[in-house]
Amino acid sequence: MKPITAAVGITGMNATDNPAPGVAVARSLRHEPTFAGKLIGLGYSALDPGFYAEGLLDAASVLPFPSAGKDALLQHLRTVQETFGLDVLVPNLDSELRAILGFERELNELGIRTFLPSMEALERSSKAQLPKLAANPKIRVPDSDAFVTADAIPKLGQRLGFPLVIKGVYYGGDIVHTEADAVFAFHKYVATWGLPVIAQRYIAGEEYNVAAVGDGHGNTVGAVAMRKMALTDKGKGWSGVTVDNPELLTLAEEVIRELRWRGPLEVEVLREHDTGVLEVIEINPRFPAWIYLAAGAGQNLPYYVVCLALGLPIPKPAPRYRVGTLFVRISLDQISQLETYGQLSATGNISYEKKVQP
Amino acid sequence: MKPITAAVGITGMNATDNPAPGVAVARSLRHEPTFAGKLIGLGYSALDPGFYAEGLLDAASVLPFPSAGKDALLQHLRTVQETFGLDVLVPNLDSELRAILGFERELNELGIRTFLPSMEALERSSKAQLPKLAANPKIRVPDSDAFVTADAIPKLGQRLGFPLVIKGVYYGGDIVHTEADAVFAFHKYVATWGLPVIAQRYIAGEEYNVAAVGDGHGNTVGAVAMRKMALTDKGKGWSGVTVDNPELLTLAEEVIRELRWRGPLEVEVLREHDTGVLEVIEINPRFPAWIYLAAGAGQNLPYYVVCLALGLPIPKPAPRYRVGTLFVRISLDQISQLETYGQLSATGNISYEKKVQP
Amino acid sequence: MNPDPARLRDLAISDSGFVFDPFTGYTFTVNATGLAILQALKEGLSLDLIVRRLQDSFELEGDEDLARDVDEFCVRLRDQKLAR
Amino acid sequence: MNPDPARLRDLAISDSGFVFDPFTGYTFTVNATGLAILQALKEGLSLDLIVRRLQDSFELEGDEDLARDVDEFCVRLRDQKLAR
Repeated sequence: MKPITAAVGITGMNATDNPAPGVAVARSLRHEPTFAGKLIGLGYSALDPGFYAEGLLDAASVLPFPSAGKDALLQHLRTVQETFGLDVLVPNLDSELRAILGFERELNELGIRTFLPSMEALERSSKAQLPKLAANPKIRVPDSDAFVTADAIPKLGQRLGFPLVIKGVYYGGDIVHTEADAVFAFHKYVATWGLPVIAQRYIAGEEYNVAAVGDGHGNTVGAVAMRKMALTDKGKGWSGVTVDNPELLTLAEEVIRELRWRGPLEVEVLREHDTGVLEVIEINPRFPAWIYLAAGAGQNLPYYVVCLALGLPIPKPAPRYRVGTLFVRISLDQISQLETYGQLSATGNISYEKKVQP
Repeated sequence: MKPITAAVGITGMNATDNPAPGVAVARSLRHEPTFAGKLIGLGYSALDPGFYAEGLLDAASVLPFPSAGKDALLQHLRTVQETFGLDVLVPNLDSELRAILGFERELNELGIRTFLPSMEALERSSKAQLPKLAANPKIRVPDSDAFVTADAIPKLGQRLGFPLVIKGVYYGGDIVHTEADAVFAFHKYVATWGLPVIAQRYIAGEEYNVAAVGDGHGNTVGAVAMRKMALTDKGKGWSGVTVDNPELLTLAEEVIRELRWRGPLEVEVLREHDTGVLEVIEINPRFPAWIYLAAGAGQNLPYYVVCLALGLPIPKPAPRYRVGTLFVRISLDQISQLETYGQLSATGNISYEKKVQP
Repeated sequence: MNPDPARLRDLAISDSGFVFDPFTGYTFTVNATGLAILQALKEGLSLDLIVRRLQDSFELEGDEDLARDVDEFCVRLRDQKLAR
Repeated sequence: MNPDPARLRDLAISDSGFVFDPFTGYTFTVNATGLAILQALKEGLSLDLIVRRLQDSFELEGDEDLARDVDEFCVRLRDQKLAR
């Protein structure tokens, strides 16, 4: 197979204590022997850890904040393309997706390819719309409701019972045991992510996560299932292991079929403790932060997304991933002189390639 | 200089989202060209991230929990020595220090060297005793008090004013603005770290941290000063830069002189915003998690501690560290097959050296 | 107790007593007795036969301890949903 | 405004306008005007002289903007404790 030489822009370089997936996506591409392209790291802060990962990126750029509007973002991506080249864009943050879908055509005209879901599929995967997926009898979803004022909580509590899961529209979820705690969580998520807030019925069970890629026609390109083995104080997975549960994969495939999902997603599933029944508790419209595990286990989903964006063939079916492959996250201090930070702060752009003096 | 071939045991391999210093200490030793010894990682969980850091450790061992008592710990260290060799022990957790100081003589008899403070110096550096250091006119410490019941809070609030800093006996600190918040923080720290809890006068200023090593005779072997540039949601430093403020270093030297400190420590200093006056707000009786920055900036303090433990000469004075050296922490997923975790879980010990078949 | 033969067959068991269930992702460790019980269950032996085999393999203080060991072990298997 | 000459001398200033104060560890960025002001201050020039030099170096719309720029910049220096 001919090596890929495209320049790939990857957002979400903030691999902090609660990491975005960008660094894992970049490492997955570097992991693939047939990938010989350029990687352009994109983030929102000159201190994003991915910008300092030696040998990972060819160039980096600090994006305008979402509050600057989507035109500013598009204009910036145009500049990135002129400066470093940009053939493919892989966004990794929920909060970017709507803006990018909004100018997908303009990106395509510029020759910047993406492989993303339709706006309709994105809406249907949202926390607020999730329960409607259960209209498909093969997909079970815990009862839930989106709400916009704390006044709704008593009724929701009666209907869904306590404990109750309160979730922010983009990120986060708390298990609350009282109305007062639910009100507190409501205000916390409004302050962080805005409206609506979602109340979801609590299910006692074991959580599994499936990272997968859909082809946009209802087919699943690949899927890797994982169980978290260690959590941070914040409840985020810090370690996990690939598992072999065909029902889990079938469920993820059904979600992709139902939504005709195009591109990466993560399906969060609870396996009810007493019955073993699987319920979809969340769909994330992007790769999870742990996606490097997929590449490590032999099924390089980020690489397939880049291939698909470029219209290149991918293995069908995808190679089976190795069950019992572990990831253990580590935090490491990267040493840098001030130049990288200085240039990113002052100009917003940096190339890591050694410049050949003419 | 002859390369060091000693086997060094390093605790605190839990380089998680709120990392212990062990991995940074191990990386510092690996960083040093004249260190050719073995590194034995020590932790309390088979999933400690340091155990999965490729090329970092020669062997690893899961220690008995502190609740098992210090005899169990000593016995375990003996086994580690028999299994892998153990010439030097560098503990990196506050919670281990008292136990280890308690059997320092036994360790010495086994040929396991340490380079640690006296029990007296350790007590004097504790949060509860810290204000007494201000008896030395060269050391300013914010007024503070250790207390054991929430009833003490109103009086403490009157004396020290609000906002007030409430600190756990080992880790953590919250700025509270009301008595109610102080009570809440008190109970939180009692539940996590036990009694006493410390109330410290709040000072508006910029925080600096100095990592240093004392020789036990009042002299400072080396010291590196740093300002945090990015914090996690929990308020922990995720990035920082070395600074050139001679007063800061002089203050750390004075603390070391006053306590005749032996071994590693971190002095946390506030520079009062209006006056520029420096106040010692905390002393940690170990290296900080960011200690790899010292090695990266050219002053390898962990290496000096190992030299001193072994009675080997160190450069006097220590080389100047490079000002403007940055650290940016990153979280990365390490891929592993189940064998490492399986062996650590089942046996508690693992050697990473490739076994030569006879 | 009703062990689940398919699930038991899939278990990855190391000599050191580390067990990984690929279906659930659960891991646990067993001692030498547990290891022997698990291997016998994988072979489809009945509990009576297992106790007898263990009596032959290990130097034991008394029958009661052994029967209790096997019972306790079965509870753990049920916790792991490897038996009903 | 009283710039602190020693502190200003120690500043690390890159051509792109990135400034690092090794004493405090503060970093900040300045635009082309700010960079010129900072370099002039390091040379010990008075504010009047600085404004005149800037008038020569940059194509400007009017004196007022420039004086305001210099003023604003001095406020920033005071924030960074590089001037009193």
